Order: sequence, then structure tokens, then C-alpha cells
Amino acid sequence: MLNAIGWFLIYFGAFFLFLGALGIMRFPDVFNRLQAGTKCTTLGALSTSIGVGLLHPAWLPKTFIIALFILLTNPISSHALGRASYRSGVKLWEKSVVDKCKEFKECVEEENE
Amino acid sequence: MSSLILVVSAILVIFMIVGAVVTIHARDLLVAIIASAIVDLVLAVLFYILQAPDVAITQASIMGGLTTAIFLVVIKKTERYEQ
Amino acid sequence: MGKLSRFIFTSLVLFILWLFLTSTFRSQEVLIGLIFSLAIALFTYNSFTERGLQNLNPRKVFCAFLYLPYLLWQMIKANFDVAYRVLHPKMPIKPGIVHVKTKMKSDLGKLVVANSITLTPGTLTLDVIDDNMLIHWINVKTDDVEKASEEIPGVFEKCLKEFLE
Amino acid sequence: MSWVIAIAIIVLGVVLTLIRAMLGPTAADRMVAVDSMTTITTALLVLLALYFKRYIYLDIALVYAVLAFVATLAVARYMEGGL
Amino acid sequence: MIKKAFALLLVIIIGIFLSATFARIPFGEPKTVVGKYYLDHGVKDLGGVNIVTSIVVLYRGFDTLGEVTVLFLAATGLGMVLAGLREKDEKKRKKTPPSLIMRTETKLLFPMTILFGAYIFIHGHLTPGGGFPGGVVIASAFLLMFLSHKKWEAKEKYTKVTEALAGMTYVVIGLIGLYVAGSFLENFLPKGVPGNLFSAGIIPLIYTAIGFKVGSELTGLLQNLRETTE
Repeated sequence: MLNAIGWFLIYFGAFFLFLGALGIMRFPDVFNRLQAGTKCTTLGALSTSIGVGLLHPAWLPKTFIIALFILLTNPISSHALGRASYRSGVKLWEKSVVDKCKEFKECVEEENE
Repeated sequence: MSSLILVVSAILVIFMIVGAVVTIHARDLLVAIIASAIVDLVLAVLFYILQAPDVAITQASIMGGLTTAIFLVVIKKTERYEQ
Repeated sequence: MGKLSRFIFTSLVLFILWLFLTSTFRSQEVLIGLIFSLAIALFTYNSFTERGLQNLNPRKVFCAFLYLPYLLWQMIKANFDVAYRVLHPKMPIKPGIVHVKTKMKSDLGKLVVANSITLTPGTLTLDVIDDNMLIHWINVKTDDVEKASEEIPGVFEKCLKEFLE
Repeated sequence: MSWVIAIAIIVLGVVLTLIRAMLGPTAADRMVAVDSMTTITTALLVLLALYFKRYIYLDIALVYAVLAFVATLAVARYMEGGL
Repeated sequence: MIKKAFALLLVIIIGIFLSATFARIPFGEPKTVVGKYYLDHGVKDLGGVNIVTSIVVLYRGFDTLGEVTVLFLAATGLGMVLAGLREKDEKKRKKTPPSLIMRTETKLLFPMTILFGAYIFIHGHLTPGGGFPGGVVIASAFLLMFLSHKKWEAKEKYTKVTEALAGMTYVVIGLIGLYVAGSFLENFLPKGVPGNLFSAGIIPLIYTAIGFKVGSELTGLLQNLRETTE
């Protein structure tokens, strides 16, 4: 039973990791790529490592720590990248609907350094 | 040494070579730093696959964070684009 | 808060992390772990936590444990959302940056809200300026501040108010 | 047999992100690809530890999970001009 | 053009020879006599499960002392070069402040990363790793704080004192070995049961010293790099 759940989690995770990579390949600009990259890889790596832990219950604490660190570090790195690429002047995709960032002078002033 | 491991390491080696070429030819030095970070991270995976965990852990820890940061500080102090 | 309670909380967290890392209860490992966690907590407790042992209030811990499954369910929903957008041949996306207001006061509260927003369907926190959040939304439904605040961080804040504020 | 499929899917993901890292028009695109690549590689290392049946190999995956984002943070701070 | 073609030809020839040579070496079989000796007698002689660390610290201990000295010399040399470029008074250089999320999160991660580095260097004889990776992980924790806080700094006197104490500990352990067991860096503690934390004699002690030394050296180096002007 534990075995079956473990293998299911591993395949689930592997599928989403692949989807995240495909999203990075297909989406048009930096921010959309970040969307795919963050969400899919976080859940994918989390569920793969927990699945490996379920196959060998003695490994579970360490895989749990790996999952915890991924859950802590991944959103912050994507946030930092998004902020930095907006401030360094990366343009939004031309079909974007709205850009509220222009209203804040903190975001824009660094652009022409 | 099964064939699966052989195929995986062959793919990774090809990407390492491409990364090294990008590192050499990039005009933008930030791109060169990112490409060399790719080379280092993939090299850690290769050491791992070849079952040398001590070397892999050292490679991953040194090359992952510190070297990239030091290179970045250096191009911040000098200049970003090569002429 | 008192310095002692902050110190005890930091070393407790570090010691639990150590137990997970070594994953044994052997007396030698526990001894070394105690020494290291006390020593590290001695010079980092100042930045690690602001409230100390108050975090271990049973009601707050219970709310945090209720929050985790909810976050996990949101993450799974987010992944199927991304899967739909990636695998659809025409890529039905309508991206944009919207502006929302958050009600959280403390730094930790803003951090958890921002990270939760990043992990949930179609949104990514770009910047936090005081209590304004700039959010990249992959499928913009509204660009009004009030409505967007109700739509994106509203649900989380109701859960998080309990154990963070 | 079940190994081959899971590992092959993940390696395919790594290859896709590496292609984007080599193509990517701007430096930000490349860094996004590298960031995702490190997370995908962490999962790959955990799976390979199961494949080699060695408990101690999990440490390298842990080093990857802890340290790979330092490089991302450094590049992000450089790009926004705060280093 | 002819030059490039010649270079390509040379690279191809070297590649063919290299791959032909390495194809004949079998994977994972010890060939040399020394390697066979280490594999057969290492665990029984020294009590360390991870044979690589036993070789690095005990069989080749003097070598490692040299490596640590080289790292120390490199860090000191860089510090001397950068000392001339030190910022005298707070120059007005416009810097983007780090975001609030980054500041809060790195405060949370800082003690955890240091604890992880300590885990790596104290378990050098049981798991892969050892003093050098552990020290680098600790220095990376400090790097995180440097990246995300404008004012935060590691006091120079503390890093210097830690480094000096750690280096002294290494040499003193070696001298005790010379006094008790008859040669420099000889093992003088009981071997213990292989697999326990308190086993393998002086390996954990030496790796703790190396971990502190490498960590404080690299932290001082990063601090020096941060304080200089352009």
C-alpha cells in the first residue's frame, strides 16, 4: 500500500516537473516563465522526495527536510528574480493587459541607471 | 553501470560542452557567469552519477553559491560588457 | 519579548531540525546536536524570531496545522491550472500586473502571504511596498484594487490572521 | 523498468530547461531556466539515490536544495543594482 | 581559416586518443596496490566508515594541513590587495534596497543553514562531506545575509579570532599526536565502533577545526570584497 502511494507520488511529481520545463520552453516572457517554473517545480520536487521517503520509511525524515527547504527557498528566489527583472527594464509581453507597476515610483526609478 | 546511466551522462556531457562554448563566446559577461554556473552544477550531477559523492558535495557547495557571487562582485567592480 | 524566551525558541527549532537531519535518537548525536543548537542560537536568536515562545501557543499551532493542507490543496490546483495553460495549443493566457492591498502588519505575516500567493493559481508576487503588493496575474479578471484584494490575498489572510498576528 | 520511465521524464525536463538557458534572449530568461533546473535536478538526485540504494547520497540533494538558490539571489541582486 | 581547421583536427585527434584510453579502464575496480591496501585495511585500521575522509585526514594528514595553509594564504593575499581599495568614508553610491520579503526570509534561513553546515562537517567520517564543504555552507549562510541586508556585517575581529583558534587547534592536535603516538597527526584517541558518531579517533576533531577555519576565512574574504569601492 505504502509502495503504491510512493510510486504514485513519484510519477505525479515527475509529470509536473516535466510540465514546468515545458512551460519554461513555451511561455512568451520572463514573468510567465517564472509562473510555470515556480509552481510546477516546487510541487513536483516536493512530491517526488516525499514519494521516495515513503518507499523507504527510514529515509522519510531526510526527504522531509529536503521538501521543507524546497518549500522555503523556491518562492523567494522566484520573487527576487521577478522583482529584479522588472527593475532592470525587462519588458512585459506585448499582449499584456494591465501594468499597475508604473504607478509606483519605487519600481521605475532604477530603470535608467 | 547500466545503459540508462550511460545515456543520462552522455546527454549531460553534451550540455556541459555547449555551456562551456557559450561561456567563452558571450559578449555579455553576466551570460558567461550564468553559463559557467550551469557547467558547474551539471558537473556536480556527473560526479554524483559516477559515484564520487565526496567530490560532488564539494563541487555543488563551492560552485553553487560562492563562485557565482564572487564573479558577480568582480564584474560589478569592473564592467559588464566585453568590447 | 524576553530575550530568554526568544533564545529558547530558536534553540528548540534548531534542535528539532537536527533530529530530522540525523534521524536517530542515539545519545551521542543528541548530545552534539544540543551543543550545536545552543551555540548557534546564542548569536542568531536576535534576528531569528521576534516573539519567542509565544509562537507555541496551542491555538496558533493548531491553526498552522490547519493551514498546511489548505496550502497544499491550493498548490495542486495551481499545478493543474498551469498544466491546462501549457498543454493547450493556443496558450490561453492574459497576463498583467495588478495592485492589491494587504491587511497584515508584521514582516512575517507579509512574508507568508507573499509566498502563499506565489504558490497558488496563476499569481506571482513581484514586489511589496509597505502594505501594497504588486502581483503578476496570468489571467487578469479585474484591475480594480478592491476587487483584486478580495480575490487574491483575501482568502489567505482570513486563515493567517489567526496564527501570525 | 519503472525506474527508467520516471528518470527519463525528469531528464527530459532538465534538457528542456537547459535548451531555454542556452537560447534565452535576455539574461533574466537564462537565470529563470537555471533556477528551475536546480530544483528539477534536486528531484533527480533524490530519485537516483533510490536507484543506487544509498542513504548517504541524499546529503548531496540536500546541499543542492539549500545552496542552489544563493546563486539565484546573487544574480537577482546584481540585476537590480543592489550588490 | 587554415589555422582553425588545424585546431579542429588537433582537438579531434586528442579526443579520439583520450576516449580510446579511458575506454580500457574498467569502472569501479581498484587497480593500484595502494588503493587496494586502503580499501582492505582502512576501516579496520582507523575506524572511519567513509574511506575518503580517512585517507584525507589520517593517511595524508600533512597534505591537508598544507591545503588549509594555501587557502589561508590566498585569503590573506586578497585581503591585502583589497585593503588599499577600502571605502574611507560612506561614499554616496546609490544602491537598490533589498525587498522586505528577502530580508525576512534570509533571517529565518540563516541559523538553519549554519546548522546544516555544522551537520556536514561533524559527520565527515560517516557521510560524504567534511570540513571543506561544511565551511563553505557556513560561509554561504553569511553570504545570504550580506546579499540581503545593507548594514549587516561580520565583525572582523571575531572572524580573525575564530580562524586563528581553529588553525591552532589543528596544529596542537598534530603535536599531541607527535607526543603520544610518535608521529605528527597520528591518531591518539580510541577508534570506537565504526558507524558511531564518536569513532574514527581524531577525524571529527580535525574536521571541526577545518570547518570553522574555512568558514571564517571565506566570510572574511566576502566581507573584504563587499567593503571595497569600484
